[in-house]
Amino acid sequence: MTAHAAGGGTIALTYREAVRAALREALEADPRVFLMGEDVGRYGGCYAVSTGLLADFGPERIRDTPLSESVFVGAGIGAALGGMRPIVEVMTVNFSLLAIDQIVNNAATIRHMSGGQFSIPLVIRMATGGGKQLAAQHSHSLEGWYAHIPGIRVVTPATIADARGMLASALACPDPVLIFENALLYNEKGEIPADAGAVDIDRAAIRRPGSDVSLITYGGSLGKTLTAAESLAGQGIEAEVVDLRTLRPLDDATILDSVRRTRRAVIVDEGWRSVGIAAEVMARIMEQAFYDLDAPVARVCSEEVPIPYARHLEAAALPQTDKIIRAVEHLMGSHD
Amino acid sequence: MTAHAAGGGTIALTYREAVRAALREALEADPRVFLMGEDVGRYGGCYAVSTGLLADFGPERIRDTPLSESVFVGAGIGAALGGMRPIVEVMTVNFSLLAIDQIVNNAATIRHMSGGQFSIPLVIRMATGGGKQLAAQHSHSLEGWYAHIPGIRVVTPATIADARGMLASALACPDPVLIFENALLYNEKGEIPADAGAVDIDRAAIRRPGSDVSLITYGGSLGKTLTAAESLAGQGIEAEVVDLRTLRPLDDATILDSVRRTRRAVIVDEGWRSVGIAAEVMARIMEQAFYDLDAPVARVCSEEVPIPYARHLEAAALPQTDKIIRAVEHLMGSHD
Amino acid sequence: MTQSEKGPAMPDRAHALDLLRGMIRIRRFEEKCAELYSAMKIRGFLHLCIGEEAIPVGVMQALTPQDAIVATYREHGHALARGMSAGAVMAEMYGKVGGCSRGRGGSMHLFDAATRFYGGNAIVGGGLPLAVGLGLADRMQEKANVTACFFGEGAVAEGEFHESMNLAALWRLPVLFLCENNLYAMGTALQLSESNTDIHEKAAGYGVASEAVDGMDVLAVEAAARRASDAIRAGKGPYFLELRTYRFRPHSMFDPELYRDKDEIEAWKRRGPIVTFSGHLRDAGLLDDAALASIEAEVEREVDEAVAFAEASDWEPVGDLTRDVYTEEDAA
Amino acid sequence: MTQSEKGPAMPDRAHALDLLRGMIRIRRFEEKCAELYSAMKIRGFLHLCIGEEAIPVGVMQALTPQDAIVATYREHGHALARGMSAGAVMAEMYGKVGGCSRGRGGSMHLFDAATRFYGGNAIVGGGLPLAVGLGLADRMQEKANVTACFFGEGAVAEGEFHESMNLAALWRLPVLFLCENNLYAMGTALQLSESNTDIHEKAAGYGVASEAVDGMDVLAVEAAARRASDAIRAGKGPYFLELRTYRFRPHSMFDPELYRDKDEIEAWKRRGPIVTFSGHLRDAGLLDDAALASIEAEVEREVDEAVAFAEASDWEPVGDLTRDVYTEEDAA
Ligand SMILES: Cc1ncc(C[n+]2csc(CCOP(=O)(O)OP(=O)(O)O)c2C)c(N)n1
Ligand SMILES: Cc1ncc(C[n+]2csc(CCOP(=O)(O)OP(=O)(O)O)c2C)c(N)n1
Ligand SMILES: [Mg+2]
Ligand SMILES: [Mg+2]
Repeated sequence: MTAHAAGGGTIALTYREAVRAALREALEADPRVFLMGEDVGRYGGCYAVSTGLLADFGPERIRDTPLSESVFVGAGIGAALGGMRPIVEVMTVNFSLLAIDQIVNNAATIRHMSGGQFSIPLVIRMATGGGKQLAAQHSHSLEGWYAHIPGIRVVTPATIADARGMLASALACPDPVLIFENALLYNEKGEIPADAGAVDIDRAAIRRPGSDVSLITYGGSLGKTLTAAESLAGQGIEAEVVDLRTLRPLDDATILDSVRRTRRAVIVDEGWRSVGIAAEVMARIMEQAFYDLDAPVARVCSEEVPIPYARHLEAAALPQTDKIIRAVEHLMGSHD
Repeated sequence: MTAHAAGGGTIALTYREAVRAALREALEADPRVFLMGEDVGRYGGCYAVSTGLLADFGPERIRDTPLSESVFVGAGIGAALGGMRPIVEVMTVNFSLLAIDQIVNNAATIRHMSGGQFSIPLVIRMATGGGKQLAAQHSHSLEGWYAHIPGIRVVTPATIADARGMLASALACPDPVLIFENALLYNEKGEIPADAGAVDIDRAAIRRPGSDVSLITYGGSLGKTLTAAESLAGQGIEAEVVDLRTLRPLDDATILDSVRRTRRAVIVDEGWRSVGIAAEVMARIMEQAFYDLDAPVARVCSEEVPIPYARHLEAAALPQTDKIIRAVEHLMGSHD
Repeated sequence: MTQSEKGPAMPDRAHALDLLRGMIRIRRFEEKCAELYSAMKIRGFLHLCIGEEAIPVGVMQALTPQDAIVATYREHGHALARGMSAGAVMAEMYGKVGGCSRGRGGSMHLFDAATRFYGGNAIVGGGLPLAVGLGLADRMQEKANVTACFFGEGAVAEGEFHESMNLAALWRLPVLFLCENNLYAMGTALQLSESNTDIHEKAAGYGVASEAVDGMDVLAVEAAARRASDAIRAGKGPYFLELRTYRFRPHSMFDPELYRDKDEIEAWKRRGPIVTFSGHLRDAGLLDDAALASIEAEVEREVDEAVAFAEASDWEPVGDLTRDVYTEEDAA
Repeated sequence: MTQSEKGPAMPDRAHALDLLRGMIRIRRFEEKCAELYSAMKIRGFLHLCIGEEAIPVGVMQALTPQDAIVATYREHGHALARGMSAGAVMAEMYGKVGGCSRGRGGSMHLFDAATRFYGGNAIVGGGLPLAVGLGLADRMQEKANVTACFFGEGAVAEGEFHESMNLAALWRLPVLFLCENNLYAMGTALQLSESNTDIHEKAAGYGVASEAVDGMDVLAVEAAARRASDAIRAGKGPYFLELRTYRFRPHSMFDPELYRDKDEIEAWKRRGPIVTFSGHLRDAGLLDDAALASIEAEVEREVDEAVAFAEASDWEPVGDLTRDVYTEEDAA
């Protein structure tokens, strides 16, 4: 994809605005692109991401769907097979469970199972994550879980630049890409180059260099992890923060390069602990960098409970800065 | 649960017959128990597990359902809430994706989310696994994936005794239990005590003791792993084979005890490699037994492809005895 | 199948005032919730049923204590009308341990074993299969109970609606399907959601007895619910009521309401269930200012007490976070 | 909505013999498959459409090469009638690289880009949303194509049927829904699956033009498919055909057929699409023994060649196993 060319100044915008700008650009650039999902049009998007697009692009390209997750996701697959470049918005990952058969059994299989005859250039966007006191059925973080499935790509923009740039790359990809937007990020503000565009969706990124420990995270936990790293710096611990950016396929090279340098790692993952992306990163480090480690890799994940409504319980259930700091402190003390 | 009392002789039966005997016993023992699912009655069960039960227990308790996975799984949850002890058969894990919203958002959450007011004593049985040349949509091994979800239990009977005994324990459990029956096992034959009954669903089991390496597996891969262990014994490598039996919650104690003794481990898992139960076991060993390891833990999983139809390709996609042997050989050579 | 009636006879004064009180109770309770949401005492999503109160109040008249209820995320009205304590509901919305779900569920997940209230459900359509199963359990245990299952018209587009209607009809289960058709699912108007907008006709297609009812008329709702539950108890299988109504407030506290205009809302407000029914009662000489004032005072006291209860309630100890993920007993 | 017709006029001889040949081709091909299954050349699941051949043959008459097809796991007939090479289909069932899906799909997953054949689908109901999307793509690109979507009556109970019918009708998409009602879903008879067993009426409930058709009569199927596709191409939105038929063979090669009796099967066999149509042709003087023998010979040759092709085809190299999980090109 086009790398960002220097010059042209910067603009300040929210993550929400960045996604909207990316949608607008995609709709303008390619007549095959359209957006479909619940309340993306007249309501303006449940997180107000698509506000204004219906007025500008009309109801043929900004399609409000009935509450029928399975058919509109499946129709996205079919429309991609039929030559379009659909962007399907599933309001939140919680509702994607109603469409998961289409994703796992159709989107992920058809290319391979047809002997390579058909590609499915489909983008599915969904909000993900907890932290808004929406309780057990509305607080899932299943992006790492989706990363189990061969045939799909899973990306998790954590920065304004990635919110702005990942959609174009996902659309350029001939295969299904799931974009998970952590709902707590929508109001985050930041500066990006005025001409910011597509960014790669292949590589993890070092968001903060450091030499003592690698903190490996993604999505909604990046901010907490960076805060933890700053705080640790005050104690003289220099943490490197790796943003996975793409959960499937994982960028082993960046992860392992960091861990080999720091010799210690903590994975921070808003998903539940067991059988999550954190375990996978740990497994890869085990397989490929075991002898480089000074201490066992640790993880800070969500507690294994349905996420509760009460503010204090929810906070206790999710990864937080202080838990990250404690995990690092424990790790730094634990080499023998 | 009742442990097996000695005496009384043994009987030979298939895994299929063992499950059927367990169903029959449960239906006889408790009027609240009933079986519901697609073709469990008149057809006799898609894998002929429930053949004969309709004749003996009638259509009120052996309920053929329409092709409506979401409602009959959800109705199982509701019936459990309403005082029954439903056994829901989802023909295969592949179709459970159509019901996964009910499992993840209702079955797994209601106890916690209601503040402990309601329990859901529901058993969901499904066939799982590949190896029958049924291709990508009919060969999933998602039991490890389900183990990500707090609020449910996941058990994987790999032996005739467990096929016979796990159902009763699952029914006695006040919470939702998913039983995954690897379809390749149905024709396996073995001897169990004539009065065999319930077995615990909490502990992993050492299926073969050994001192050099722990081979940790479950379900359909147990046989292949035992074969590999026999073959390795011929080379002087004594492998201990651990059958996880229950994937959620994992029995850390048995796993770690074994690994601390052997100091090496290979996980064998028919699920896809990334973000699977193998990664979780590796992560737990990393966390709790890192300093006991002589070499990095390795894993033999399914290749990350939709499982193909062609026999040779399918065989290459799934874990096989020779791959297990090679992984162990590699591991035994790799300590420094 | 349709036998929709309008204007059932006015009931006796005590019952009539009970109905009015029930609706006012929900209205004032929710108005207080909105206030407390602004004050950030209540968080998360808050969906008010203001304008739709005739439905829970009317329906609950037909239910016995043994009947079961399955509701949606817009379920304060159902919970209160079912007889759940306003204090426990309010404490739930505060996230306090005195809440009906120990503060873990919040507004969208009110549960109560004592009244067989099997929860609000935040997945649109997600409650229907549960209701089918509860009905099945009652049927298999030969109990003459009804399971009342509430859902919005938006849920009709979900596959689970279809599967649930079919199975309940096929097995003749004692389920009372209650579709609260308020014309919008968030911002999506019915005609953008359904190829056939006649919901009750759709239900009839499954062979389920079905009626369309004026959901703004508490007496009509009560009468229909009685017909329906009588039929169900008589073993005639499931019954479907389409209750035509309107929500006066935004979908949730985040809704900018870009999709409907003020005039439409005002027109429906003039048909509001409380204002209309009060008018009928006054016309019939069953209500005067004093009686209304006394109801309002009684309700105000209850709501104030609910708030006080919620304020006084404790937070669940963080150490209990992982309690009840599984049932605590020796399971194996 | 119903305009079911019986006994459309006999077409000219060439076309009539084409139809007969099409059906016989499927029959003989599948008989060979059954044989090869016993010989363990074909593995996995094998679902034969023997008895149902009038449907694929009749429907395909109405489609153009630009139209799209979505089928089920019982799709050999659809693939052959669509014009896919018998050799490529047979090689697929052998699991050979010369197969239409390189041997990766097998019997249940025949794919062919050249004829816009978007696959057999082994998830009951799983193809319907794809068909809706293909129709949407054609509509948005202003192509006058039809997407023909085959499924069994068992799929009607799935939520995806409901969601797909509604969306196709709501958006007036060019989808031809083809329900092959063979009365059983595995061992589950229609009346154990549907509260309302009148499938085509069910479809009409979505506001979709709908007909019940004698699926054993190839001319009736062709005529209905032409009416339907004409209407769709004229922009009238989706169309639904319930094709009443029967499978003569067990569900798959594993089915002990405990759920239906021989008499029922024999009665339907007497109404078989090939025997009936041959009879009509003979009555009309369009078919004699010689003509039939020549068709049989031609078909036998094609089937033999298909087997030879499959036998001669290679196995895909194991090294290619992970090819095409993702599209091979520089994606980013
Ligand atoms: C499966 C699912 N999809 C989407 C949502 C988001 N959502 C919450 S309420 C709602 C509208 C539902 O409308 P309706 O069923 O008519 O009920 P109402 O809110 O009008 O009472 C939507 C789309 C959800 N909760 N669940
Ligand atoms: C979602 C799903 N559930 C169950 C199955 C198992 N299954 C395969 S075919 C079949 C019967 C389908 O019947 P019908 O739709 O009538 O088609 P027919 O086989 O009669 O052509 C079943 C239950 C499946 N493949 N997919
Ligand atoms: Mg509504
Ligand atoms: Mg059928």
